[in-house]
Amino acid sequence: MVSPILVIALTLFLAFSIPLLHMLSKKLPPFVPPLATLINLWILITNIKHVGEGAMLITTAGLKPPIAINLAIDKFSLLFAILIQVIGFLLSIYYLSQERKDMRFYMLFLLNILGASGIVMTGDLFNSFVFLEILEISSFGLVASGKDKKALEGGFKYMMIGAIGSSLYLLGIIVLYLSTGTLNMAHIAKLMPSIPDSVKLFSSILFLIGIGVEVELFPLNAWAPDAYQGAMDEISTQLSSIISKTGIYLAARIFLTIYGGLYATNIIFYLAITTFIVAELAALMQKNVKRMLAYSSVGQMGLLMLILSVFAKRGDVFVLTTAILLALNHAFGKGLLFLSLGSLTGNTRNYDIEDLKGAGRANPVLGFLFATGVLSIIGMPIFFGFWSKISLLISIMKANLMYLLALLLLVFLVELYYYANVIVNLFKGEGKKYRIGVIPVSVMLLFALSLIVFGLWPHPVFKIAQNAAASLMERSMYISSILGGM
Amino acid sequence: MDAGLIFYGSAIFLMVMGVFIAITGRHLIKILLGIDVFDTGLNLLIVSFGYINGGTAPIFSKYPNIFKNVVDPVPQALVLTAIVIGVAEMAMGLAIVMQIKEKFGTCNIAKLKELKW
Amino acid sequence: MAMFLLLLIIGLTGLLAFILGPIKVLRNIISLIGAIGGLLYFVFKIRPGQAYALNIKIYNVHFGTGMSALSIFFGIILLGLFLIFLIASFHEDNDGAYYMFSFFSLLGALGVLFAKDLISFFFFFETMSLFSFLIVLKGNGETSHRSAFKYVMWSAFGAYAFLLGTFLKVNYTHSVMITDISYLGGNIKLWILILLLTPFMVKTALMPFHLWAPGAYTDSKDTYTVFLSGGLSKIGVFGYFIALFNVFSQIAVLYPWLLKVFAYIGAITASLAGIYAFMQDDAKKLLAYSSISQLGYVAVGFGVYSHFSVVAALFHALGHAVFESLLFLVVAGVYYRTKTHDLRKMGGLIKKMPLSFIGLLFGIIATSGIPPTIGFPSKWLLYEAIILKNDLFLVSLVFFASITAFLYSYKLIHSIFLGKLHKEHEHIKEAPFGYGFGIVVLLIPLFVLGTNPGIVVKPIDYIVRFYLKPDLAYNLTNMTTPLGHVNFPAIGITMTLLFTLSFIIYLIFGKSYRAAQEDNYTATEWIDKDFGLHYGGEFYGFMRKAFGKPLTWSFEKILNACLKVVSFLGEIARGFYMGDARVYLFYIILFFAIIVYIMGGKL
Amino acid sequence: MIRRLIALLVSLYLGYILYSFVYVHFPFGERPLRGVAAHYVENGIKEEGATNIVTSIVTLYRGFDTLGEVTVLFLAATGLGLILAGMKREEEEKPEPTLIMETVTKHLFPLVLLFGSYIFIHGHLTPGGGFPAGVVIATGYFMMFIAQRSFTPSEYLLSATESFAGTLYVIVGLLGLALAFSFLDNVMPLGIPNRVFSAGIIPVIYIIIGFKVGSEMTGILLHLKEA
Repeated sequence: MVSPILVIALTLFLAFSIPLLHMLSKKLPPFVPPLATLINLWILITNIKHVGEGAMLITTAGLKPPIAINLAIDKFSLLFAILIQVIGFLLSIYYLSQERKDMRFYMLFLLNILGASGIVMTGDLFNSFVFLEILEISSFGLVASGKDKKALEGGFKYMMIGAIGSSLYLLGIIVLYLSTGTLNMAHIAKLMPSIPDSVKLFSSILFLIGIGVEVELFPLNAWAPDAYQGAMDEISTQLSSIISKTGIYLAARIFLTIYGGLYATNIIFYLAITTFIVAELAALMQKNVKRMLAYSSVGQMGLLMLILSVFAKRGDVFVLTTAILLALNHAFGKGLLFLSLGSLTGNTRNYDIEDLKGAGRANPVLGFLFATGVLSIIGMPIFFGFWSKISLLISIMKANLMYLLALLLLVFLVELYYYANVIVNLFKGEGKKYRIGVIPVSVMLLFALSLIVFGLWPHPVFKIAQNAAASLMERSMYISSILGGM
Repeated sequence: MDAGLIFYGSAIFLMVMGVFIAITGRHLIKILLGIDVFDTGLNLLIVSFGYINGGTAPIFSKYPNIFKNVVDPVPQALVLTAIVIGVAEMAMGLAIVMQIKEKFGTCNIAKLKELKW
Repeated sequence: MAMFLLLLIIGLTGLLAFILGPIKVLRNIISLIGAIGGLLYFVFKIRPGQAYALNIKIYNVHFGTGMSALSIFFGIILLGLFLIFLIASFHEDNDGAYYMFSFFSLLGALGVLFAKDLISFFFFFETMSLFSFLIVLKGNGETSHRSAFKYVMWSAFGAYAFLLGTFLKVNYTHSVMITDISYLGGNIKLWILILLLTPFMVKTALMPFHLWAPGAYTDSKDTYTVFLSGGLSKIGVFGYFIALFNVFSQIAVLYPWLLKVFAYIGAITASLAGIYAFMQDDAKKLLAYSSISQLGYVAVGFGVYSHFSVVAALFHALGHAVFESLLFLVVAGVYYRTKTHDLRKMGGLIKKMPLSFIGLLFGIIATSGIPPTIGFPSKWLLYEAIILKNDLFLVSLVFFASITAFLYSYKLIHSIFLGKLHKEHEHIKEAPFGYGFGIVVLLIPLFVLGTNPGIVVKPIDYIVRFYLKPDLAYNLTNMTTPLGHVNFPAIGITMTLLFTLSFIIYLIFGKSYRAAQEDNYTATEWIDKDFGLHYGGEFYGFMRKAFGKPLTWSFEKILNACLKVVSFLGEIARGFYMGDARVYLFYIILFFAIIVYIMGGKL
Repeated sequence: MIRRLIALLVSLYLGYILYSFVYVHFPFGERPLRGVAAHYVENGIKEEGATNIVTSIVTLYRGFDTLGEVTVLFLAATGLGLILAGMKREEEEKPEPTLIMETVTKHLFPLVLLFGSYIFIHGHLTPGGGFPAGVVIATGYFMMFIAQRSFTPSEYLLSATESFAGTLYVIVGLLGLALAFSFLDNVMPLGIPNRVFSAGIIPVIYIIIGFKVGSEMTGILLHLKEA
């Protein structure tokens, strides 16, 4: 057995050693991230069979939890960890095609992956804060690394909001520590009934704000369109495919495992609906396609949070499965969209809808890729998005929220409206033809193929998602597997 | 005067002040400082949570020691981490501000209006 | 399993056609083999009652496909038309993706026919809409993007309504299968029915859901329009039938007024679309409206809801598939030669394209419902059914609609084939093989079924008998309704004889003579010999004066107003994201304060 | 003005809420030592051998956090370099440092470094440790760039130190994994408490951290100065 802690240790080791490698040869650093993510992927995949019911416990410092920090990996975290590595791997392959002089970019990228993997694997609350900070600081570094006006502005906004958000998250952790005397997630979850209600409520509000910034909930998400728009396309992919998914993981872990059901369910429920509607309406009016995609991303995150809160209202493994399906669809679909949008504009960073006219017709492959992303996101059949959207609607129906269902369908129409507008615009008239390398195209094709193949044959994904959801639901199993049958 | 009022009060006062500065400030550095002040207040608050009446620092200079009344060491360890993280965040923020100054030619936050459409 | 294999064949053929895209010959052969194979497989292998379940465990439903006689009826129409479209489309300049999309749209349509539960119904319905949208998008009209956009929006509107209806149904009946909901209490069943019907009203382009149709029909590539109008709109009819009879069998008892509404929607569609049709100057647009108008009859048939009105409706759907496709095919062939759809720029093609002329002639005869063509039996049955309903207003509307059919039919044939030949069309030839083949093939059922309607009335009756009390007696060539008896071959022969007789009389006694062009006079223009004068310009101009004003009012205006409201909301939403970093920070703090304030009591 | 007023009111309200919440639920100093903290205080010396409990928490019990923390600093240094790279600032006329400054700093610098080293070496015995030590060392360097005319530490060396220390830290952690099946386990003999050579790997880690933080902070200051 290969200890999953190596995922973190080796990634760190490689990230730290990039400057040393750079001194050996200037060509080495770009190959480190693919190598690291590949090794991580291998480690995680070999561990799949070892993760049984409940969580797998990996201690540090030779001490059992809750004394020392530990990693706690159940199927849910394993799924997210693998997702992160896969997307990270694809992106790092994508970066191979780009000329980039600064090796520090690769370090930041690798640390970003590390932060995300750490968050999904850790079993300690404060440790998750540390990894969250690694994730956030590296992400606003990456956002600002575009170094033009937009990138800097986006990065600054993200930094400010992220800083305040994570401070409040920290305060939430401290409040829980003060009332339980421990920082271990499983231990806190076990001691949860002993915490007075008002403390629970207050800390959950603090967590809501801290995580709400990451998962782009309505009043806390104002940074998101700016950061997405300002960042380079690959970074936007990373933001939407890795970073926001990590936020979702954290939300699920904290609100479901630790609190045992969303503590402020109703707040999150209404916020999520508002997020979805506001984001989609804002996207409707958008002329800049990238910002439109950003709003759509925010909207999708709203849907995800909505599903989580629906789950909290009505514990049903199907609802959680839906959340995972939505997350997977969004990770791959939106990633594909951002990447192909960049190529469709010829990397001019000019995303006005008028400038995209005919680009899809002139570059049929890119047009196909972009269209695949769009169709999957809006949930057209034969794409994976169809299953996630249908499952979403089924779970809302199961929760007996028919008015919400009607509302969602209406908003889907709005979503379709702006997406169809972009698609139609891509294929009208004559556009400019762009040269594009083999590596980017093949990376994007991988994204697209995964959407189509699993759209036609969703069974394996369903199965995986269901297992992951089931393990997230088994709260008592999680606790007992970490704390040892207490 | 109540010791709680002094420690908690001053920490929370710093937090409030930090937030107020960050919301109303115009200069980017000022805003960053506001966030830093907020972080400092938070750190102070966390450390003051760790205090236990009559406790001393958790360092045992004589060994083998008798278990004596010490303050909670965990918040101190956490604050150490939080401070470092705050430093890192501030460094990153300053770097961004320096580049903004270079590219926009101003540090006035109201002039940062590139991202609208 | 057979159905699954059929879908697989169609899908794989599409994929192969895409892969072989650049190699034209191979691609054409493969797609032809796929389409013919699919048709043969369908005819010989697929029988009612076959079922295949695709198991997706997580939903706890078996995604079922099942076969009914109705599906077979429509399936043959679809596959046959697809073949005709395919053969004609080889003359156009298409790429592999185009064929892939068209095969996939066929796959979706067939899937709809096979679907046994609402979710897979939706799945295939969306597949069909998606790929036909992509095809419309690939059309070469200048406005094709606009039309495609409208098409997809309307389709999605219908589909989402269907989805909502589905979920409402599942929520109340706990079954996704297409089962009866009439027993549900309260008005929820009404809502479910209406929601489930919406997409089919959109697909059959009933007013006010017709707004996508003229554009989509006009701007898709000519040959695909044959399939789109003749074939895919049948899915709408199919769904309409399913929703009315399988999902809500007690509608005549519970909501008779609703049926009346449906009948009126159909009649109004038929007559208004007819009026729109004869005011068009674009051949395809004219036909698009004509198609809408004809499908209106189908809706009337369903709305009247007696045994033989439904038989008539289904028969008319088949007839529509035959004659509307024929008309579109002829226009496609004409376009292939003349490169125009503009009626004002054509004329006198009768000598150049005789086969097309014959096709169009019988096509419009069928459209107008004159024996011995396929349009006659269905319309005859339909009129009788309406008359038996004693609804005078409905009768007059439907009759009015058939008058418009005469008008636009005449405009079509006159502007294209009669009158004076345009100078630039002097050297054109008959439409190529693909088109001619389609015309000939379509003419066969046009006559055969027009004189021997029993061939199809028998299976249709077999379908309808299951739901409604039969009151129609028929054999191969005769039909007896409570109002009387008709022998179709006899009427057909009589009609043909009369026609021949009058033609002979015209030849013998006709006092027409060929006027030289210079014998005309015009107010301001000088007519010389080089310019073929043809009265296509202001055809029915006086009608425009008569009807034009009220018709400027359009449902589209309401939609635009709605869109404005949504845009306004969107503007507000966008405004939220327009601040600078301080403002965003303030949002967070304010949010925190508000939440704490709301929750204040519990802290 | 009204904006400021609203901002003030909202922030004050938040402060009030926070204060009243904290005051009611966690009255100052009245919390018992419990949970993991009690464990650390009781068993800390026995388990890890360091008399400074905070140190043993930082480096071992929560050593994984500290690894993350070092990473964050590393990240900041890297990100700063990435963002500021290629930025040119026109040479400003700087006031020449006086002779006194130059002479004093030159002699003070080794002392500062020595003090820094003292702090990280004695991290497990006295208050302090790798982080403050690193900052002290960086302060020494900072003093040097301000006061000396032509003092620039080699960026190459800084980067190498930083990297090397980082990898070493991970290797120490992996050593624990290899020898005791647990990452960052204290695999070295604990020795006698209150001696310099005691507490197992804590001093090793703190030395690494001292070097790493020192080089990183210096790097950050260097970048900010040179950009």
